[in-house]
Amino acid sequence: MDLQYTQEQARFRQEIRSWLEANVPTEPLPSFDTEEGFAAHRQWEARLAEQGYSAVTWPKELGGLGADLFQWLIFEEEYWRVGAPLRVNQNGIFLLAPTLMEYGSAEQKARWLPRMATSEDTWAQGWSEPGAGSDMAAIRSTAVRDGDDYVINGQKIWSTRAVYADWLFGLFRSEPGSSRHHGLSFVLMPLDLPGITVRPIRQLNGLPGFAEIFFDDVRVPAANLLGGEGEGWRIAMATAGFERGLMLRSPARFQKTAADLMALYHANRARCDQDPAIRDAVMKSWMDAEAYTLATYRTASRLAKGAKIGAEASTNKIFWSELDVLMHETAMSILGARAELMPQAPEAAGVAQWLDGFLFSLAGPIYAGTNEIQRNIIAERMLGLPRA
Amino acid sequence: MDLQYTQEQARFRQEIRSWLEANVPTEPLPSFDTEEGFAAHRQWEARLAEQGYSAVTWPKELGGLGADLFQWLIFEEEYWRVGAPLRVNQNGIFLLAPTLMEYGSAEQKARWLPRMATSEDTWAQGWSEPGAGSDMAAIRSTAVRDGDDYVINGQKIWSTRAVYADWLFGLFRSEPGSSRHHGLSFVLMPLDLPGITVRPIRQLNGLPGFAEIFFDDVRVPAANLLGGEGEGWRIAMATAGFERGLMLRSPARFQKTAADLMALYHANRARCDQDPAIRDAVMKSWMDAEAYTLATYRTASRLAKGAKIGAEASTNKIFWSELDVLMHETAMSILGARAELMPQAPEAAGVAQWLDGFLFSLAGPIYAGTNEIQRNIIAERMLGLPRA
Amino acid sequence: MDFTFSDQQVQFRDAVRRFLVVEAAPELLREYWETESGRSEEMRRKVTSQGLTSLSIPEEFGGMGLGDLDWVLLLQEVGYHGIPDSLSDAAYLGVGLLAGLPDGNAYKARWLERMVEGRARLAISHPLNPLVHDAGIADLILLWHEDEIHAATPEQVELCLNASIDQSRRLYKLAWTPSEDTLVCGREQGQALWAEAVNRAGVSIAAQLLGLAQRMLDLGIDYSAQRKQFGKPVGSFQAVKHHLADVAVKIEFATPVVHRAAYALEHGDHRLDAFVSHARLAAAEAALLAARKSIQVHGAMGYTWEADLQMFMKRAWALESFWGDRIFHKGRVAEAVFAPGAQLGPAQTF
Amino acid sequence: MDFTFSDQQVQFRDAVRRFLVVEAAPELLREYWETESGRSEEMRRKVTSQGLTSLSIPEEFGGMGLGDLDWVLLLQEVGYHGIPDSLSDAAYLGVGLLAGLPDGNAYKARWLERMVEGRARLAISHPLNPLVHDAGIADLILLWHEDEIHAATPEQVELCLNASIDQSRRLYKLAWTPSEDTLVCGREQGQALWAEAVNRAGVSIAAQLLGLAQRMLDLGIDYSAQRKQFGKPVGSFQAVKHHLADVAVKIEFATPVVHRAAYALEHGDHRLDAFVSHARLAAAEAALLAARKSIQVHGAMGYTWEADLQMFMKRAWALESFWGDRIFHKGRVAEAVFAPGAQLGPAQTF
Repeated sequence: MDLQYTQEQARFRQEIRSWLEANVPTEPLPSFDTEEGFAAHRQWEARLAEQGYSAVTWPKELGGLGADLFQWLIFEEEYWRVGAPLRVNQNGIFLLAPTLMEYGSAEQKARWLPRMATSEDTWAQGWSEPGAGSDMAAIRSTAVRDGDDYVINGQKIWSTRAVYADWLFGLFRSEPGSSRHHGLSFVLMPLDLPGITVRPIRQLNGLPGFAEIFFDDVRVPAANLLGGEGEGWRIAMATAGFERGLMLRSPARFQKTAADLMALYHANRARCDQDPAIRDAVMKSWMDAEAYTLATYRTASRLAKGAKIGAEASTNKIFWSELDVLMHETAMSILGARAELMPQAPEAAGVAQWLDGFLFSLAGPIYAGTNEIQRNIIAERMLGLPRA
Repeated sequence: MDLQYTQEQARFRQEIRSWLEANVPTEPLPSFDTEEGFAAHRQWEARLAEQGYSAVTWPKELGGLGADLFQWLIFEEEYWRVGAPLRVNQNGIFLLAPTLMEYGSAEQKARWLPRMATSEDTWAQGWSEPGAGSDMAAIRSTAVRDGDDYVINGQKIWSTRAVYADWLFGLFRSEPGSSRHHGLSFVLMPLDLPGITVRPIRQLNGLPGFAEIFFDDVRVPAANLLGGEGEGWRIAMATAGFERGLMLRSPARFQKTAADLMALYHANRARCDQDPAIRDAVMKSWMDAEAYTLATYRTASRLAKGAKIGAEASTNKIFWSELDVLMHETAMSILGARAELMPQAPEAAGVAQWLDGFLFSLAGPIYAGTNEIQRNIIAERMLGLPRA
Repeated sequence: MDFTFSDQQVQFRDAVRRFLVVEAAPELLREYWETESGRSEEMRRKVTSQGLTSLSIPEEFGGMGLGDLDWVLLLQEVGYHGIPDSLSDAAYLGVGLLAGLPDGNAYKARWLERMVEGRARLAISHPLNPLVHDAGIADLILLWHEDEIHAATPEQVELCLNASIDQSRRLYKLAWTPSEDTLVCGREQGQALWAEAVNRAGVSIAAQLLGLAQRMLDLGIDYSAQRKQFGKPVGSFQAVKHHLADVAVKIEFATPVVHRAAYALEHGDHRLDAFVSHARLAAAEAALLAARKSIQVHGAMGYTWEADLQMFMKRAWALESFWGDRIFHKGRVAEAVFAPGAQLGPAQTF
Repeated sequence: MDFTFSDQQVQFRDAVRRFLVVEAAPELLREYWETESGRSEEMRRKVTSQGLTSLSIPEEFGGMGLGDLDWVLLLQEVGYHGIPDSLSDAAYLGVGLLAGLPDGNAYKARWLERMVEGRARLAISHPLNPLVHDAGIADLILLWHEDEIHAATPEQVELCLNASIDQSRRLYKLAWTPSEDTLVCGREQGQALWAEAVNRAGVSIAAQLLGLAQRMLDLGIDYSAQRKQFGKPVGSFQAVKHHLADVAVKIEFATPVVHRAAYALEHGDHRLDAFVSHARLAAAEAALLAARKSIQVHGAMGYTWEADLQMFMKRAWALESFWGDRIFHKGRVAEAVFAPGAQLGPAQTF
């Protein structure tokens, strides 16, 4: 065990820090769930890409830095430390890309990854369907082979970023009459194809953060299949693994929130201590953010030694999502009467991010597999308890 | 709505208070899970009975005071206020008696209730069996009619007080081949009958607080059946209702614990405030004990107007058991290194009751139907959610 | 000793419920949200014709002279149906302040009568609320100043609108200068009236939070009973059942605490502050848990604007800090229970 | 940067585990509980022959010279198997104190060598512990006095036994008078050694609590997998699954916190106090939750003396307040994180 950074890692951190401090937008960008915000974030991603910073873990030839997981963690720490913008293309870079790297052909990688790194192509995911949420294997949308194309029909829902994104990846039933996780294929397609209708869905904050997507005889070339026909489930599970696993929520994000919460506490110290639960929650927030960070470095170390991510993915999901709710609920109670104010309200100046963060934190225990599903997975796969 | 006591109620309280203050043992009695402790508690019950205080809600002719529910609540408040002994015969007086009053014949009441009031007869319950815990309908012990007797065979378990008690009441399968809640009968019998073996079970604290009971061709006269043959389930459910309901845990008990916890907090104030969670828990304890009291007065008012106890029984069980755990866990953390000390340890002087209370509080969410079962009941019967 | 409501109180509550079920359906509330004032003239006429605006106005002024115990049941319905704060602020709090003024006070009769006729919107400014609800659309703003009561019209003050996550709320930052012309009532009487107003607001909000908790629970039950996953209704999974059962337990035990606070307010009790704040905390705990659990059993649908749940969650979040946030109310309970010699044990409740 | 243990460390841990599985079965622990000393000479011989008593004794004194990172894995096993505190107190904490003494100190060589030979039981008295574990059966008691280190034999002090709910513990109230004869080491050196001992005890207990949490979880899994209700294994009910999954999550995230504390202790870190106390809090939270959930899934059986669970619950409850209770450790973390200018954000962990 060696819990010190190498000189090289320290140098890497220094590089990232100086560039970010010089280049991070001084004003926070508008939400990427608005049209102008999406454009602004896309520009920012392009700026990052010039440095290979948009996808540091990718090989250089694909637009990355060939960074290892520790460098990735360092990058994330610096990124959150300066409060840089949220990553508008994370569906692509953090969820799809690892899968593409593992299952994509050389042509497919060359075709999609570089444009993803620069966010010339931004990506949305198409997992859920009205009848298939937590129960993903209930997917009914079809992709039927017809000559060199697949013809897509059906409907997807809860597709984040889909309102403004360029491309979609998702699971479709390619074997007619197949059931559950058999006969599914992993398909990639541009969202401007004829026959595709995107219906925005307004979120709690009123913005169209996700969308419903309707497919009406959409023709997609067979070359857009990732892996072989019928291999979709296995590939998607890998993606879901990444999603619940290391990449989706880097610890730095929660360390930043915990530190901001501490600052909020100090700024309101006298009031806060009328409710002793606040001080306790602020301290717990630091401890849990720290624990999540340590656990992630441990996982990274194991992966570096060739291990695979197992049920940690599920324990991670539960831990960070509940921590995120705790921290934002605590901030809400510190803010009191100011907590309800929308970002545009004059009196919300300086604290507007907390309400947005609170609303978003409520999605944590729900998306990417509800925490109830995660607990089932832990109980059955990790603890070996009998299925119902 | 009128939240004031009548003059009569105030007078009643005064009577009880003066008698208790004059008569409550100055030294706490030894645990009734020891032989001498059981005897001492039995004596105390006899003292109470002389005043009609052992069963205040019973009619005078049966040894009570004919008190209504409000007077019962007042009695309990005064009883806990002075820290009077635990009720060794509560299985009889609070669980069996209400059922006897409702379903027993005149002869049966006259035979059992007066001796119960004086604790000449102390009672144990025989619900659970090794294969029938939360799932009481899985009972297999049999009571087969043979002439004027029933012949009892089988085994009961988790029978509290059974080690020293005189009598047992419980459910037995009187219809051979019947299943689930059909064909069960409610039987009462002395524990010294030939063929009965009582095996004490040691609890966490090392004392034999409950027992396993084996029945080997035990002959019980048919006159000991409560209600008709096969009516056992309906009658037992009523008892279970009482058990989870008003009688088992009077609010005064938790108000006393909350007040003692407050005193413990004040006595250790400086240390306590190093852990802000303690002050918050102490305050919550008062609020919840108060809420439980108010809810009980509301229930009593409804019953006084002819309503019946419904699913409140289940919400009560969850609320008081979790409150009891919270209060004792909080006391444990205030006591720190002294918390582990057994009552006989010199250094435990003055705080010994907290460890015992803590251990007992852990049984709260388990016995009389686990809190998981209670939540199922609430969800299905009160909220109307579909059964699995 | 009787901890139940009279048949008359229950019947009146039921009548108001029937009225609101029809007149305050979620679709309508959504419409009001989108309007600039956030209010509907038509709704207001109906509410007035139902007499809801004159419930606590003394009979000599043409009102029904109802008390806090009558109100508390109605306010649970007001919460359940997500009625904007204007009704309770004006008809319950505002009227309470006006009715408390000494007879002959210039404002008393005039504004009470206007309220009866439904021709008065009242807003109230108090230091517990950094922003003033409805100040921009009120006919009269009652203003706190060093425990004096002042009054002004929107034209006489400087207003700046602040948007709330609860779009039924119209919050204004307010600047004004107290003067002889604005003075309604001096400190001596004002002090008691304002103290009572804070506790009345506490009862009002606690009762509404109870109603909101029940509404969010009901929405969670309905959704989880019809929504299917893995071939079964979501509501048949034990985890979902227990989420919702926990909410039911919280509501069950918060309710009598709120009713006790209303009783203490109507009859006066030296522990009133602590009782009201306890009610606020218990009801808020139930409502916030209901929001957390209901959105969880709703899944992604609960995170949308389409699902009605969002309107009730947002009301609960906003109300929790209205007229005193959790910190304030915990502080008031702490003052009472941690006081040396505080009477807390058995036999101390009533 | 590498947050894993060496193969050697893991293999040694596995060897110790194999040893304890055989030699420290619950039936045996129950027997020791009933004996007067609470200890077994035979067990002690075996432990010594395994070299467990001389693990951290410097090689020049015939020990293995292991460090805190080697120990932390072993201590999780010690906790998992409910080994009485004597082993860790003497072989880890006591030896740590003795080994820290300046060379040539009269006590150092003598007692370290006796430890190697398994001829020494050590007890330690420190103000964080109002009672002294093993004081009555120790060969030497190391005593704190104003940060000086003193030593005495049981005969030289006044002892009064206090029974613990954890019957493996032998706690004594102790009275003695410091003198030149009892002095081992002065304040200058003593201060640092005692400070280190407190943190070493913290790592020891945190690691044992982790092991205990895992043991209680395993017992809960085993029981709920075989115990049937309503015709199904209890463990197939979602509520039971989620109880146990919650415990697994707590253990998962407490573990690296404990390992980081051991690392900080071995390598020195100016935030050591906070790291160790954080480890204590995280491990205790996992262990206490494991006790609550495991007894709950055990049902009535969990409330009995017969079920092994009770032994591990009681150890967890006792250990949580040994060498500093939750109040003490929360206080130490608070000191660090609430300090003005404390470095808490991203990039501050290592």
